[in-house]
Amino acid sequence: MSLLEVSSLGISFGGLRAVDEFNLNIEKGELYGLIGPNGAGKTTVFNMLTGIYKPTDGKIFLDGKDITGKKTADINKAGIARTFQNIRLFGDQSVLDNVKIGLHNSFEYGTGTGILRLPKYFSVEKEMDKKALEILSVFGLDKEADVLASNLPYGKQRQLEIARALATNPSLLLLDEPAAGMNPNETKDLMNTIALIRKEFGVTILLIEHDMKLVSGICEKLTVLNFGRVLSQGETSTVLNDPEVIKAYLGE
Amino acid sequence: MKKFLSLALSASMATALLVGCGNSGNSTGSDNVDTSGELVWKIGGIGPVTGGAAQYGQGVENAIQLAVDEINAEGGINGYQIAFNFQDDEADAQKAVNAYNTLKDWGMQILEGTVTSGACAAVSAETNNDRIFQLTPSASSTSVTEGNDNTFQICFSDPNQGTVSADYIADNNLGTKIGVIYDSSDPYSSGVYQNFALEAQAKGLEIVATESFTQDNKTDFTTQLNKCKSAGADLLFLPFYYQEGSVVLTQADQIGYDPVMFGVDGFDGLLGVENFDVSLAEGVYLLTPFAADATDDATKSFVSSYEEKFGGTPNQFAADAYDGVYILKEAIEAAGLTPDASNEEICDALIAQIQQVNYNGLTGENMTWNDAGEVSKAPKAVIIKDGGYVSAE
Amino acid sequence: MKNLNKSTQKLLTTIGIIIVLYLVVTIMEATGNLSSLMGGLMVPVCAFSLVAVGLNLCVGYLGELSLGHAGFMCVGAFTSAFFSKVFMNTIPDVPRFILAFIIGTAMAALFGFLIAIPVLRLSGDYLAIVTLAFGEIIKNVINTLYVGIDGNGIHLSIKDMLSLGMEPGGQVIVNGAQGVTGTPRQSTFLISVILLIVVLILTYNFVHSRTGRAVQAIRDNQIAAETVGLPITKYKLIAFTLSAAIAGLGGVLFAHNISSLQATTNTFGYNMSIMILVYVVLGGIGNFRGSVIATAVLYLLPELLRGMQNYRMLIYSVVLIVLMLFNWAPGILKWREKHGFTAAAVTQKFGKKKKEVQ
Amino acid sequence: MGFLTYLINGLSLGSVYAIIALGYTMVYGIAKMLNFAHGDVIMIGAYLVFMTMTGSGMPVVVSIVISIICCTALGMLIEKVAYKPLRKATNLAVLITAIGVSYFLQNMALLIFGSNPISFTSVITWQGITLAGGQLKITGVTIITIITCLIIMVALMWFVKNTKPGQAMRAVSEDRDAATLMGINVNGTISLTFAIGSGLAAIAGALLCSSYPVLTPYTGSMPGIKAFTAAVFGGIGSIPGALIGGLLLGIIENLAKAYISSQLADAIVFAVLIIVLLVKPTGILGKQTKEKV
Repeated sequence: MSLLEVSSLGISFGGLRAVDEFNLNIEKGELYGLIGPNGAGKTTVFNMLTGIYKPTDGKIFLDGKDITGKKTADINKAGIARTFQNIRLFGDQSVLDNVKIGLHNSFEYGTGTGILRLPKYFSVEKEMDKKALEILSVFGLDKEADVLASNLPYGKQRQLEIARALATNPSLLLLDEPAAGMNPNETKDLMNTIALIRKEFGVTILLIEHDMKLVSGICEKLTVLNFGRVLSQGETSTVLNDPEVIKAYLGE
Repeated sequence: MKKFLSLALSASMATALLVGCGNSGNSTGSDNVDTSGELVWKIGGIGPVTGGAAQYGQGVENAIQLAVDEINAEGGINGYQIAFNFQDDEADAQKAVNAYNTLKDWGMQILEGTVTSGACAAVSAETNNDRIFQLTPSASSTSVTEGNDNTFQICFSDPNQGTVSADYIADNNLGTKIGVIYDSSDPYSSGVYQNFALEAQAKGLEIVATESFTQDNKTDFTTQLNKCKSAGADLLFLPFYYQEGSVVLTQADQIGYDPVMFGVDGFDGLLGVENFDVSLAEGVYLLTPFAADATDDATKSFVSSYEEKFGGTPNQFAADAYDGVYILKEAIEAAGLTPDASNEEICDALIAQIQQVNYNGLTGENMTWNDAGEVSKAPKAVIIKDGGYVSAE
Repeated sequence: MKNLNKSTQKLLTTIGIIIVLYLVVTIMEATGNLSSLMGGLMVPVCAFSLVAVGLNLCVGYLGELSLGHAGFMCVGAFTSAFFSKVFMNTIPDVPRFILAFIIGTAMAALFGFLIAIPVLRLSGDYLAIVTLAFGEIIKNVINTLYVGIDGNGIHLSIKDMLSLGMEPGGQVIVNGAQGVTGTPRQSTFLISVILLIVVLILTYNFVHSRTGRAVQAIRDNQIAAETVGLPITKYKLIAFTLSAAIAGLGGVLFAHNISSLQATTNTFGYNMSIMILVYVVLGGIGNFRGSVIATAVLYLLPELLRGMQNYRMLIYSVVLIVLMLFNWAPGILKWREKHGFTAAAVTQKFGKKKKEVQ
Repeated sequence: MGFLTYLINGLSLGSVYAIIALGYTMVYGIAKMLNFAHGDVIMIGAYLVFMTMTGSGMPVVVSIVISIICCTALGMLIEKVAYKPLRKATNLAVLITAIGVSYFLQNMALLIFGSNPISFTSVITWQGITLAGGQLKITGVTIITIITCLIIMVALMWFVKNTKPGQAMRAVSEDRDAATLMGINVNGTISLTFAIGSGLAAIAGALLCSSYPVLTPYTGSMPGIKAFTAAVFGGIGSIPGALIGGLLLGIIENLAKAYISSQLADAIVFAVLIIVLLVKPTGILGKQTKEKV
């Protein structure tokens, strides 16, 4: 059984059909790329997968469970985490707290316990700190744990966003243009990081990317979107050599 | 940046505390001396001089000042001059207590105030506790005097007014179907209304419409008036202040509704509203102990010196307050007090003495007080004719 | 102090300052040096500080502007005053006062909760206007609320006293616009200070707890908060309810310090809500210490200006405008930085002085 | 017949709210701030009309024009001194400053004009029309207020749509930064908005006090809040929304007084407002904005 199974997903905004007949199967452990020209509907697909938009048609199954139209928070609990094209960190909080917010659902104590600082508060907080630092150290961010998230440099903000997403313990991680705005060196680091987190966290990854070098370098399979429809789908090398894809990318 | 603010603020707070200390220096003990070192009476006043009820407080402040100046010019009370200090309470209970504390720091021995009922109830609990004699010119609610043996009223109380109004209307057959409009957010207005309704029931008057408005909704009375009109009310009982009164009269005229209008003492001042078309007030009944255009000498001299000094016509609040100072004078003289007495001595002496006083003033003849703090004067109904008050009897 | 982070230090200094001020005031009072005015202002300052802290929780941490917090204060004040008055002669003072606090706070929390359910679906200025509307509704209803007690139990009316249908000898507790009079006066400066410190600690704990982090995450970026699995509504509700409860607590304190309680526009209407918002904004959004200090200063200011007579409120308004410009206008902030009027520069000076003294 | 009477009362009150709400909505739409001092500018405007017309015996039109000029200047002055320095600060800071300005104007008026209420002479002498054999009466003030309101609304909409400064206003209200980049004088545009809003306040003041003829330094504050509510009701920032919101608010208020309870009229009005906002979170004619992900 596939980890993610999307069938005939579609959405309309007013009269405009933004995504139509979108199908996708991702197996557990895969690193999957979603590419396409600007405005093809890639982020819209992400938004539907994470419940930010309610799809007009189609079904989404995660690990065999129907998650179509569910609330974003519930979809996260079911196992999908994501990052954003325009970074959305909790800017007024420390790097550590950003990750601890990601850990929110994995560690439990009540509001009253927190306000009154009952013994459980201290033990759970301690564990949370430990776990959060563990995740941060994967990204080499543990030294900046006390820095305000908005004060981090751009590249690190992107990494922190991934760290926060991973903290929610997802089975599927959606990365929306993780390399956007990065220089070639940073991109290379990012590729390593992605490879590392796959290994460390055993997470399946679906990413949107424009950087072809990154895509062809790490993605095993690809789906190409154009004007809201799937143009081509399959193994990376096959898809990238598809004449339709080349045509769409280069323009005729 | 923020920190700087908090530092600056803490600094100013520290200063504030110091200022507090400074004030307190001359407040302790009974060294009631003025700047020249002579013993004086320290009389305090509290009322709203800013905020929506400012006109009532300002009238009271001015009138007390007037009376104090007159008495001082004549040689004071028992040979001692009066020092007068008036504090703003914005008609708010907590602010009134703050104002009271300010006056206490100043060394106040007797309080003439506060002007509004809600604020007065809060302050009278304090004066009772501190044993400071209190005489309120215009706070008419019973909650002001209840349980406070040291608080006396110059105006008639809410129950008194409500009852007298209902009696007067019933006895003189002014109307058969009565409509009421009152301010449901105002203690004074709803207090008078309650007692009016009770007495109306007892007297068999038929109230066909009871409408109200609130402080937040006091510009448009046409709907209330229309409801009273369609209920067939031939008399409107209007227990609220003249400011709203002038609007009600104007709007009733606009919709062509002309019942008998019956206001209580709050209506006094109606004719003094600047630029008000007094023809609209023609035939309006109101309860008042005071009429600014009365022809007796006392009233005339009060009104003329008030106008000369402060401008504008004094209203009933002012007259009550003016009387208040003279009542205090009479009681103090009868008790033979001097300012070196302690507040408690003054308070106890005045409580006993004011019940013996029989005072003729601007706002009534033969005023006496009972131990509940109420004044005996009977509210008199007057009717407005040709832009002036005429006794309705 | 080494292991404590900055915010904990800040909390401790705040508490320290409050305790020192309390001691100073108490000593002054004991030695007869405290003016009655200052003495009388202490409890209201603490009460309004509490409400400001509550509102700051809403504005600063939940990130939503509420213009109705005086309404929650009003609920706390009236329910507790009602309770205290009803049981004035049946329950001893101390347990009754404690119960009054519990009841007032719980009722304010309940109202906060009920109001939050619809309100939190909105955002920004629309949310603000709806909270204002709720505050006005509370005030309006309390002004027309009549509750009396006689041999047959409790009577309730929202029309007038007569429709209570009371037996003779019954007691009207809440008398419409005339409000509640004769509430036992039990709030003392000591109780107020203890409450204020406790609330400051509890709010600090809240902000630094799992729930508090979630609330701030929602404030910073709601969509991101959703994608990391935070139930938005739940946490907004918790924060808003807590905020209302603290305001209610302030209301209880206020009500038991004054024997005449009316729901006027200035005490419990939008004017007061706005006034408290002024305290919060001037003290610093999200800065609880600032709220307390700003409340103290701004509440005391008009009282200390009493000497200015009729000009006092005018001066107050000018001070308000100038303070706002001084603390918020970008141009002026830049000027201050240039001329060393910033926090850092001033604290440095202070710090140096301290060292010299030692 | 009763219902119609109440409806007309409501319309009359609503038209006053609407004309005040126009000022609120203009300023909010462009400067994105709640100008709490607007109600007090109205009060100043009314005093000016009273002083020039009743006090100095000038013709109605002249005194209104003087009042408009003075209020416009006052509005621009307030904007320049109190709001402009805070243009880049948080919205809340400006809101608080506006409250400070509101207190300032009230207390200034208290010192200058005194606390005694003034009975305002209506600027409209026309008695109005009587329908259905004297059973229904619509006062001249009501009719004139509604007409004035409509004229102002249409004029404003035309101005915003067809003139250069109007288009600049729209641009600034859509996206201030983009407008700056396009070379639009944002500060000038906002000043202009305040000027227009305050000029309208003078007219609103004259009409408010003609309908409800009592003038004190606090006359403006409650109608100001109500009109602000009306503006939100109709969708703040929308010019026709202010008209619809104002009229609806006036009608609801009067019908609530007439048929439910005059004590609870305020509560009912606010309850209706809440319900409307829950159904349409940005008011009746407000634009729905959604955050882009």
